[in-house]
Amino acid sequence: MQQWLGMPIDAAAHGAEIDQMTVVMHWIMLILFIGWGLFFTYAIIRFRRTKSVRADYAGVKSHFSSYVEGAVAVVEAILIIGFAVPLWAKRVNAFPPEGESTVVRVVAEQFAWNAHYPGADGVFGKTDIKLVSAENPLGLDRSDPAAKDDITTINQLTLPVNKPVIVYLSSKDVIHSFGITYLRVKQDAIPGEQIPVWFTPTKTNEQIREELTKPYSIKGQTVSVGRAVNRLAFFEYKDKSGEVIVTAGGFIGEPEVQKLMEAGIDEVVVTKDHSTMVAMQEYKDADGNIVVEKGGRLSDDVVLKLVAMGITEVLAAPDTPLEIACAQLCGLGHYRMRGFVTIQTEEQYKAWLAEEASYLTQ
Amino acid sequence: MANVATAHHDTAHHQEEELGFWRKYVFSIDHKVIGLQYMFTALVFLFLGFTLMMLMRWQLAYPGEPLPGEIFIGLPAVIGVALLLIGRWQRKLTSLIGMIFLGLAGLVWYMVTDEVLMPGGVMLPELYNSFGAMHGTIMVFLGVVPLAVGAFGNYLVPLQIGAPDMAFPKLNATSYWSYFLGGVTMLVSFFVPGGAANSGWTSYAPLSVIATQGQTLWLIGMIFLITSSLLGSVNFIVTIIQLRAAGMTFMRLPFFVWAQFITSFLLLLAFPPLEAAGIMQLLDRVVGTSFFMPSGLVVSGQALPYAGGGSPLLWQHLFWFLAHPEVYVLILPAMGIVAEVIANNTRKPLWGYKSMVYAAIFLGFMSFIVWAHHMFMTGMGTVISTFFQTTTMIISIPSVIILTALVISLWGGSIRFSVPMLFALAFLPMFGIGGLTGLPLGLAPTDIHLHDTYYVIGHFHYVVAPGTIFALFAGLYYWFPKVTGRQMNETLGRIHFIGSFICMNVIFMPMFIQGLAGVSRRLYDGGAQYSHAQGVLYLNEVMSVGAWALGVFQLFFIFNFFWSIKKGKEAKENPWDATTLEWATPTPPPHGNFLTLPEVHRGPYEYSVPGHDRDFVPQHVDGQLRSTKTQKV
Amino acid sequence: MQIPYTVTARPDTGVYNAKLGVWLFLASEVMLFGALFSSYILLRVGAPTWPHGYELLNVPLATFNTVVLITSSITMVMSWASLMVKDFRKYRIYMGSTFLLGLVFLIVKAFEYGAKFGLGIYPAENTFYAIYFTLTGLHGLHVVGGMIVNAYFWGPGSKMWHTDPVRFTNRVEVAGLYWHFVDLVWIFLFPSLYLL
Amino acid sequence: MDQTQTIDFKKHVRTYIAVFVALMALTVVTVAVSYLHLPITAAVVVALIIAGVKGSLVASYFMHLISERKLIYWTLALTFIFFLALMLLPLGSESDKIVN
Ligand code: HEA
Ligand code: HEA
Ligand code: CUA
Ligand SMILES: [Cu+2]
Repeated sequence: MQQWLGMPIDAAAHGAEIDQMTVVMHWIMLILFIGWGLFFTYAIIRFRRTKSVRADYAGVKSHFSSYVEGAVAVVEAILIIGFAVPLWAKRVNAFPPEGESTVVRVVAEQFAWNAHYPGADGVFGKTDIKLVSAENPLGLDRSDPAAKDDITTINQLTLPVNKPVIVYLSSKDVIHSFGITYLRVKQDAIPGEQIPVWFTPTKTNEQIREELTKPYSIKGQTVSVGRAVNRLAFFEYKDKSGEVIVTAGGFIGEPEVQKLMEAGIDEVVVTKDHSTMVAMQEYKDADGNIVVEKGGRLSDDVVLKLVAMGITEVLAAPDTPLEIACAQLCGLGHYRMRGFVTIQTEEQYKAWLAEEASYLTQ
Repeated sequence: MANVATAHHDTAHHQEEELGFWRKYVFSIDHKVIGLQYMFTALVFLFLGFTLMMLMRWQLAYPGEPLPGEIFIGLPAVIGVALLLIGRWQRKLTSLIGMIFLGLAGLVWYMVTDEVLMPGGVMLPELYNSFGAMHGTIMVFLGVVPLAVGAFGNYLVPLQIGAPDMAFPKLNATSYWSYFLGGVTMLVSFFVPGGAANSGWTSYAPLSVIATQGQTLWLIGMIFLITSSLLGSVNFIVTIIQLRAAGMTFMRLPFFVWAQFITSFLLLLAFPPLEAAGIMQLLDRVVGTSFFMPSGLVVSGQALPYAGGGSPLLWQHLFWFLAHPEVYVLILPAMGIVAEVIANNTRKPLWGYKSMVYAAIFLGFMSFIVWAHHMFMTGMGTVISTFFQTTTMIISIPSVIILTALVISLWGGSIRFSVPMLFALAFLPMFGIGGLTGLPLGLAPTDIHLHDTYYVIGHFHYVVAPGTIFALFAGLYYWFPKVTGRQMNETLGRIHFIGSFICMNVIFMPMFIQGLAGVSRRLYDGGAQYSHAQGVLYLNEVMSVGAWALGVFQLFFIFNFFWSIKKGKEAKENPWDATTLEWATPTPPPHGNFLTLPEVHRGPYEYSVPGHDRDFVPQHVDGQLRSTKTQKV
Repeated sequence: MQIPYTVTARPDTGVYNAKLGVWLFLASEVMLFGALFSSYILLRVGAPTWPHGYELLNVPLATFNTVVLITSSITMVMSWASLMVKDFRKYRIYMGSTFLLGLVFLIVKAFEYGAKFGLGIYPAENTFYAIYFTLTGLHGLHVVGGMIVNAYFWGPGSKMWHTDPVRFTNRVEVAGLYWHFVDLVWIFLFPSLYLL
Repeated sequence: MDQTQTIDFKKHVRTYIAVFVALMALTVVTVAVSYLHLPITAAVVVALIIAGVKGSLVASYFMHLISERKLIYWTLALTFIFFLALMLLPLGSESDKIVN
């Protein structure tokens, strides 16, 4: 049923429990609905005026329905006691010891996610709103010894796999919501408060990409000529005299649009932006040189090359599968308040930290 | 009966000579006229709220593509012109509404040609947010509640309980005009710099406090609307308790009246906290207090000039303290209408009337202590979340009881599939879907994944749109003959029903799929940016087309409605062979409703009483019956 | 057609319409002030430090105002009682003094506010003053409302005494219920803002 | 005016005066207590008790709740319950936050 519900892949230790509970609930809902539905349908068919001329004053005599209602109550009680409360308790009480987990501060703002790593000393440096600036969105006070080694990033949360993560969540301006679909995490970031969230990633980005790999159509997009300005042509277009107006991959500017219209072409196929996807297998052209290697971006020219080779569908996956989606209306940029999460192996993560630290020293 | 009726008629004429046009139609204190004022105003607002959404659905389906304004202006414009045509050889009213629709067209035109908010016809995020907020506000506070309570309640409650009018007629008029002012304020807010309020219908602080001018007008408008509801609810409660006709005991009240009664209590006791909150937010915005503003806010690099020390969650508590009862305000009258229509069209008493009444009372009571299920993600500990999860699950039981009773009432009936009945029947499974999907939201762990996704949007639209809106349509078709003395056209009605039914599901079913996939709500581009949304993105276009189609199908209703006012086929005094008191007055009922106050001898739904030749026994008709009990419980 | 029970009580409920009406209205008022009190508590509990009312506000003045308001309550109830015994002259006196006491209350309040504004202290100062001004301000508006009603029943409205005494007495009773409620709110407002 | 009325009128007036005196006294007490600067909880308790008594006096005698109809009682009881919910539940959620 999970697939059937279209629940997205889950990359966190606690995800399975939530999904399982969601599935259970939907089964119950389905059963109830079908139950009532059948009775309902049968009743309106059987007791339509033409069939049953005079109604029966008393109607149903049995009290079966009371049992149904009782059953619903019992089931709900079980759901609360058996699932809801213990699961929630795990989320908000059973925090792992900080020593054994990755600890990060995340401060939301319109419209970005600022991550703050305590660095080698494991202590967060002081922050002060007076120091807030474009370069220093957190207002981190570098003069504070504890702050010297602190690492800060924007819209990028890098985490090691299979190790609990504790995020201390807050906001600088309005209420945001820290939602990571694949990690089954969601928590409002409320100004003036610092709320802890914890989870344990179980899959690295590579693994998630593998899971998400599927045949991906790189066909172009058909638009009316009017809308084709400043886009790249997907096919070659000729006018009546057979003269090329624009080549496949060629740029369509105002003049081209004019010509196309004169040529009586009102719809053209232009390249669609596939650059958020990466190829998940290597593609070679006829004479064996690589068009795109595994993990390579599907940029416009790659796509055009592939199409030229007659390939319209490639094995691909999103380049950045894990996203922080802001799940609370926070202003005009709410829809694009997107951060990225990169789950890495312990080694990669250490390397990353080291690299970031090296920037600090210079 | 007949001669009484004629007697009524001449009193009616007598009345009309007395009062001039203004006193009679505009500043009337007759509950029926006020009810109609509420109805037309609310219907127009419903349409506006819908229009805003049709515009938004374009942006959702084709993000960033210029919006074909002509088409969207066209819909209200066509309606307006058509109504003017109908109005030419009909009453002033129709022409008036026609002009109002042209006004709406003008409003749409103003917005889609606004170069600031819609450069090159492309809707900016600000505008999208503002439409979203106003869609919610208009639908809830200016559309459905005024229609369900203000219109249906005002027109029918006094009739159904056998009263000459509301207890406080002048107060009644006041509450309409207060509502009207609130509506005007909201409309004006579309024209101020930055456009109307754009912080969601929930107006969460601090966002709403630092938002553009529209928010201030939103708050002022809300204060008018709240005042209106408070006055109205006092009036309803007093009317129902004090003005019941002789013999109309509480257990003989039609379920619709019970629904209105409980609804009034919800409005009376849940609205004041939002009024207080509204005042505080107004102060935060205007005089710079910090009720909802914590210390140390930095917006785009600038520290805000607020003393701080406030709490953003305070607003949420006060808002949801109203807004959860509010959602039951949206559904209870709908259930009431559906109950009336089902009893009448199954030709049998409601099954388990008493348990329905008790369930409804319990529902009303519980609805005051579940509100924080909207706030699970604000950092709740185990204890308090357990409390609210439990109350939330408990409150679903009475709904189950009511719905079950309604479904079982069909059993053994002799069902007439009249247009009102079609809408009423459709209400049941639709509310079922909406209600059941409320359950996973009501449990915090599952809410983690679903909170603020389209799953929520799907959930509540199934209860309010194919739920409440359908129930309201049922009511409009059902009581139309009572008000106008004419029937609405069956065929057009059926087309309207089928069309709306299909479209509603095409619009709202995909929302669950998107929600489960994790697509957030209130996204300007419908989630186009997010990789987890790619798989379900195509649904946006499907839903949008559904919404526009729904809009087109409403034409059948609107034209049918106004056409039938004068041209519909004549209706009998009691066209549906109904038992309740509103059908015991002539059509349309004169000022004062009854010549002699009726006396009630039995329960509201004495249909197909064994040992009676006719298959219905009106409440006011005297004569011994084998069973005067409402029915077995 | 006449609306029943505008004057006499409905046998089975035992009240006349306006009385039930005003009690319901007061119920909603309870929730209105309740919300503000709730906000007050929440803000105070949440605040790192919160001043004691008596450190910032003028307790003697407020005490005086409490006395004034309580007195106005008893004059109000006396005015009604006088009507019960058909003593219109006394009614006029009591109702008049109720109005005047209300006026005194407002004037004192005006001085209190004036003093604060004089020091450049406005609601925006901090959450304490925000809630103080909001609660007392809203209460003040209620006093004004009550005074308008009382003035009406003292002056023009009182004509009804000669045409329909019973109904007029009811009206005064209802006005009284409202006035006492305003007093009652102050009784809770006073300690929570000034004395704690 | 006839005898009986004067009698119970006098009775009424006497109760009103009594209540008035009580209210005054309590006002003095509550103010006096505030000058003791008790620890906050104690102060709150005392102040609320006194205010509660004063409030109920006004309600019972000036507003005649003492001799009021059931209908009114029920309405007020209901209001009071929701009033409590409005007071306590927000506090409850504030005091039960996720912490680590
Ligand atoms: C009319 C309006 C209405 C109604 C009746 C309900 C009913 C319910 N709602 Fe809904 N809700 C809203 C309107 C409504 N809601 C709105 C507007 C929002 C969003 C606000 C916002 O954020 O903007 C919302 C949001 C909302 C949330 C917050 C979600 C989130 O933001 O994360 C929650 C969580 O608990 C919830 C729960 C419930 C529950 C448990 C019910 C229960 O009462 C449901 C009980 C009913 C049933 C269990 C159905 C039983 C009937 C049958 C089974 C019969 C079937 C018959 C046939 C098949 C013939 N709702
Ligand atoms: C009662 C409440 C109500 C109703 C009925 C509706 C009805 C509809 N809503 Fe609404 N909606 C909300 C309340 C409601 N909505 C709220 C509260 C929100 C959240 C806002 C926020 O995010 O803050 C929301 C958000 C919302 C969204 C999400 C936007 C986003 O998150 O970005 C969408 C998206 O499709 C949507 C669509 C629709 C549609 C297609 C309808 C259709 O069902 C419309 C159906 C309408 C009609 C059928 C009109 C009938 C009237 C007539 C025919 C007029 C006749 C006139 C005369 C006779 C004079 N709504
Ligand atoms: Cu940040 Cu939405
Ligand atoms: Cu709710």
